[in-house]
Amino acid sequence: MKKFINAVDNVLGESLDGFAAAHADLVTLGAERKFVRRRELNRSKVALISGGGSGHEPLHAGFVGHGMLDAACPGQVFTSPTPDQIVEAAQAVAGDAGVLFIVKNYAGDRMNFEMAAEIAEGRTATIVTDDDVAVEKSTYSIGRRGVAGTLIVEKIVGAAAEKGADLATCVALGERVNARTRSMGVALTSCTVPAAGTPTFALGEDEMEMGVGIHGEPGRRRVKLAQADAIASEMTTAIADDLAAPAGSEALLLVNGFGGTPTIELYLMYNAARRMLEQRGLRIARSLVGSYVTSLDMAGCSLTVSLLDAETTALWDAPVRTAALKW
Amino acid sequence: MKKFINAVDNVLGESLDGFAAAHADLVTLGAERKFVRRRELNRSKVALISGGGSGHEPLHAGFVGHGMLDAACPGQVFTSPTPDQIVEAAQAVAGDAGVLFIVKNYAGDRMNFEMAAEIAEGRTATIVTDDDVAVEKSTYSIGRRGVAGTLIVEKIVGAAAEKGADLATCVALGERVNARTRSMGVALTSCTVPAAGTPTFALGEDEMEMGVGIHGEPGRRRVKLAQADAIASEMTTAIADDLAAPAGSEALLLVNGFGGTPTIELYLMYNAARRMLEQRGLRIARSLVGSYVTSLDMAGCSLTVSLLDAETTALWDAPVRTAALKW
Amino acid sequence: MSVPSETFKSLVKAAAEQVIASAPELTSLDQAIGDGDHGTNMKRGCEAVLGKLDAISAQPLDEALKMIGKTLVMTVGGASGPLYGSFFLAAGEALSHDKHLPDDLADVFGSAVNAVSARGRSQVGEKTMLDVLVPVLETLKTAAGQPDLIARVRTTATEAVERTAPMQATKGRASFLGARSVGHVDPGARSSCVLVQAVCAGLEARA
Amino acid sequence: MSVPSETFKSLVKAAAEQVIASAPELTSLDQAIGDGDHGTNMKRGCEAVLGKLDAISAQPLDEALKMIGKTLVMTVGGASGPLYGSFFLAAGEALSHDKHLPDDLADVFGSAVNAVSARGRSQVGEKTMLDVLVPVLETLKTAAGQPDLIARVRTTATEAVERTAPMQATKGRASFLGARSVGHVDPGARSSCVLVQAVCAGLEARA
Ligand SMILES: Nc1ncnc2c1ncn2[C@@H]1O[C@H](COP(=O)(O)OP(=O)(O)O)[C@@H](O)[C@H]1O
Ligand SMILES: Nc1ncnc2c1ncn2[C@@H]1O[C@H](COP(=O)(O)OP(=O)(O)O)[C@@H](O)[C@H]1O
Ligand SMILES: [Mg+2]
Ligand SMILES: [Mg+2]
Ligand SMILES: [Mg+2]
Ligand SMILES: [Mg+2]
Repeated sequence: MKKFINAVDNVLGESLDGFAAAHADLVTLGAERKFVRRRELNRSKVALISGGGSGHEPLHAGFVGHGMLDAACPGQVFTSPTPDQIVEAAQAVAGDAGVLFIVKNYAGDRMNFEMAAEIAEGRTATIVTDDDVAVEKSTYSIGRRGVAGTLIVEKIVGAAAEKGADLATCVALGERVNARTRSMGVALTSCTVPAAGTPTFALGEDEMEMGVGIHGEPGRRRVKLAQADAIASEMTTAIADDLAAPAGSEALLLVNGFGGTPTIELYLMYNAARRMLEQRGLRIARSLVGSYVTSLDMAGCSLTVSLLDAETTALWDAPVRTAALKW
Repeated sequence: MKKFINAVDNVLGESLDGFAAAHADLVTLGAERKFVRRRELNRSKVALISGGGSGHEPLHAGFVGHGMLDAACPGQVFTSPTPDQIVEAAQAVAGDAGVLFIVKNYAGDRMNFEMAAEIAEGRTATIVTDDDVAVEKSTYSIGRRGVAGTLIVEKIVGAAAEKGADLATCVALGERVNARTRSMGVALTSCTVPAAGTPTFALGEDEMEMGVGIHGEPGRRRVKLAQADAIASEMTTAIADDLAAPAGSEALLLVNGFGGTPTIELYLMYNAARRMLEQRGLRIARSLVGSYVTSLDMAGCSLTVSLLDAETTALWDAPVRTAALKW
Repeated sequence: MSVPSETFKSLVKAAAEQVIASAPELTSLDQAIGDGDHGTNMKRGCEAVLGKLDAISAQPLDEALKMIGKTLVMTVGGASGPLYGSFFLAAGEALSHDKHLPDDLADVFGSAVNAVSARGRSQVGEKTMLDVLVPVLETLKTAAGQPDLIARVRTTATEAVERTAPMQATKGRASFLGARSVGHVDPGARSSCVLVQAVCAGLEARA
Repeated sequence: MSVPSETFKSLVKAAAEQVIASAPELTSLDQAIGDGDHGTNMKRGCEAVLGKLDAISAQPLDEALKMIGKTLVMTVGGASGPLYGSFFLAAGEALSHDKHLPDDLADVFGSAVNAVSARGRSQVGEKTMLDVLVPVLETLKTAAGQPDLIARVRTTATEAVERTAPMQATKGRASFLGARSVGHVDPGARSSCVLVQAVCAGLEARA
């Protein structure tokens, strides 16, 4: 295992300390590093709180700030945060407008946020994101995973909350965005969880995993390594088939690196995916390319397509001031 | 070789097309993809042009835009651009205030920019960046390499040029920033140049290369893999010794990933480096953490420290609107 | 509810230590069909319990079990944290409401298993810890009062773990693997078995 | 200056093809002490020259050499692009100024080598292409007019390449390696040798 770490048990704490110090103008760390919150609070708005296992940086702490999240609760690597973290984050940032939890659809995340919601005082609501088309909804009762599309929900709902939308409006908006968002991921290599010390799975030099999530879990199928166009074609087809959007629909295309894939390759994938989606009749009106929802050091990427309308486009474009997204 | 590519010869072109399409609001691509330039030109200011081999994304094309570069010339992977690219970029963006070339100190980059300067019409000047302390200046007549500190020169001089500084002022400022900037890099893995198809060097599971540049070249010493604190200590010591700044000096700390290192580790390194630099009496007044000056898929990072004064701090803070840096 | 005996303390200690010792195995099972953290999660939780063991053992038994549950909830994270946490919280809760050990063991264990099922919205057959916990509960019911109860529980747990291998997961992370989850033992089923075996071994040693 | 003969065209073709064939070797030499692109760079440049070979050969010899130089400058990039480009530009320039082949071969070659040295701010002994080009120039001077000139040039070039191995680089990327550059042949020295050998082989075949 080749990583910049001191001891496997301290990875998260040291990294969070570094994050908080580097972005002290934007965020502060809660006691015992239970959460990261905005430095300047606005308790009159709906408080947006997300969280999940660590190892997906900059998700979620990198999205804390004006126009996006109010707080984020980082769990251990690939491990949901615990209810006390979530409850204390809510206490720290929420006012009378209530708290909205944005939760990726994983058993652990859902149960921990659910326990937190049971304990927390004041009004709470929860949006569960489940954008991963690699998981066929019908077969598995747990439903689809929440992956990179979560960023889009957080940005758009974050902008609405910043503008004063109430809790019910935020929930409805988040559910609408989530329902119009689809992702699919592919891994060229496994990642290595620090505490495990070895790669989660072993892939041959000529193999890749199609349909992976963001926790280093193996994908749906192990297939032969293919060219970028073939990969992009399989992914955009799965996404576009599932979205079934009318021709001419406007969309946001997010090409997301998993941590070990360089920018030059992400833009190449963007080029392929954009072309293919436009051939399917979508109009790519907004774009984001970078490593935003990662799986530690995994080489791989995901494509996310989110259908836009005038309202969501304006909310996407609205100012945001976080460590990882700024405009 | 596991990469998202179609054919090794098309990597650069397809990636540039994707970059230009994703950031069409900010940049456009020159004919034959010879350069990337700002979409909105301002020909009354000094034109800043940089360039170099590709494989360092987002450097330099990601820094084209308001407050930073006017154009960037991407060479093939790790290969300097050719003089015609540079000359045509200058023609496309420069006005009467002249052109400033920002060149990393590599034989190839220097010679190609030099030939371009010989051919180009109008006033030109050149700043050569050489911030890499891994290369001992005295021993090698070619001097030190230009690495991640180049970003800082481009940002600060870019802000000055945007404010209307003339060519001589930009040159003096750039040289001042470069003279107060030091970097050092470490590689945990080699990168793989697409056209070569195999890693540039082979490292054992328990080895790392200390003092690497950004072209996948081996470093100065191959040593045993160490903990983050030990690595940060060697790097910050080399940098701080060389800078020899008076106690209390304000500095910008840039922790830069090489492409294959995830954000969680970069913040951990930031945490270690910041602590050590502050112990040496520096005050870390500004920070940047991310993969900005990369070596394809190399796992590794560099630390850069740049001394700030009131003027350069204000220029660093000045608005910037590029694909990779925005505030 | 009386303060738990030294036996309780030593059983908790043995169970926690056994899980900690099994952490590498649990992690490697989780690497195969999950995300490779089950061993680390359980280890973190069990270490926290060990760290508070004196305080826990100073409580009445129902409160002691709730404290274990709370500690697991606050330290384990992931799916297993709320599930094991709910298990012990519910067990303690049952004891607070007129249930007594050892007579009501099957009842108390049943409340705990129900809590897991409710929190996880899951049932037996979905390739989870329930595929050990539910068979163990059945044995506690059917063999209650029998002299070979402990031995039968041990056999049940061991066999139940193996029976998760051919199952296809429909809950938890492994469900995302679809048919690829078949052929691997479920990590949570294994950790449940480790806990059950450790408690049984402790009871046998004192018998 | 007259239009170059068919011999010129076939020499350029042979040299370019030889470099292209050597690209993998040049790249792997550059992986050891550089950045692993010398083969790709030279291949790209030589393919561009081959693509324009008819147009090049239709020019007077001096212009033809300058066109080769320009083509290399515009397509090779890196350090080798401006250096080989300057080499051929200067050779053409020399021929435009009262120099003639074959009589002034050493003079013309000398101007070309000086251009490399000037552009690279480098000298013999720094572990670069000059460590082949300069010895070849010496042989062209000392053995001018001798019947075994070609054979001696070939020996010189081959031996000169090997002599770069023990050198420590002080120019180019390899210089950043410090003492670690010792023990490897310089990639640019090898590509110069390939070019020289290809031209010599072509001339021998026609002799
Ligand atoms: N809904 C559920 N019901 C019961 N058990 C579950 C459920 N989801 C997961 N599990 C159990 O949790 C185990 C995984 O725990 P762990 O690896 O610690 O958490 P995570 O899956 O969040 O990484 C699985 O092996 C399974 O036994
Ligand atoms: N200053 C110089 N003078 C002469 N030759 C040089 C100089 N710098 C580099 N070279 C030659 O160029 C070769 C490297 O070329 P290449 O790999 O194509 O470019 P780069 O070093 O930019 O990657 C070296 O092996 C060396 O022979
Ligand atoms: Mg987990
Ligand atoms: Mg090069
Ligand atoms: Mg797990
Ligand atoms: Mg090279």
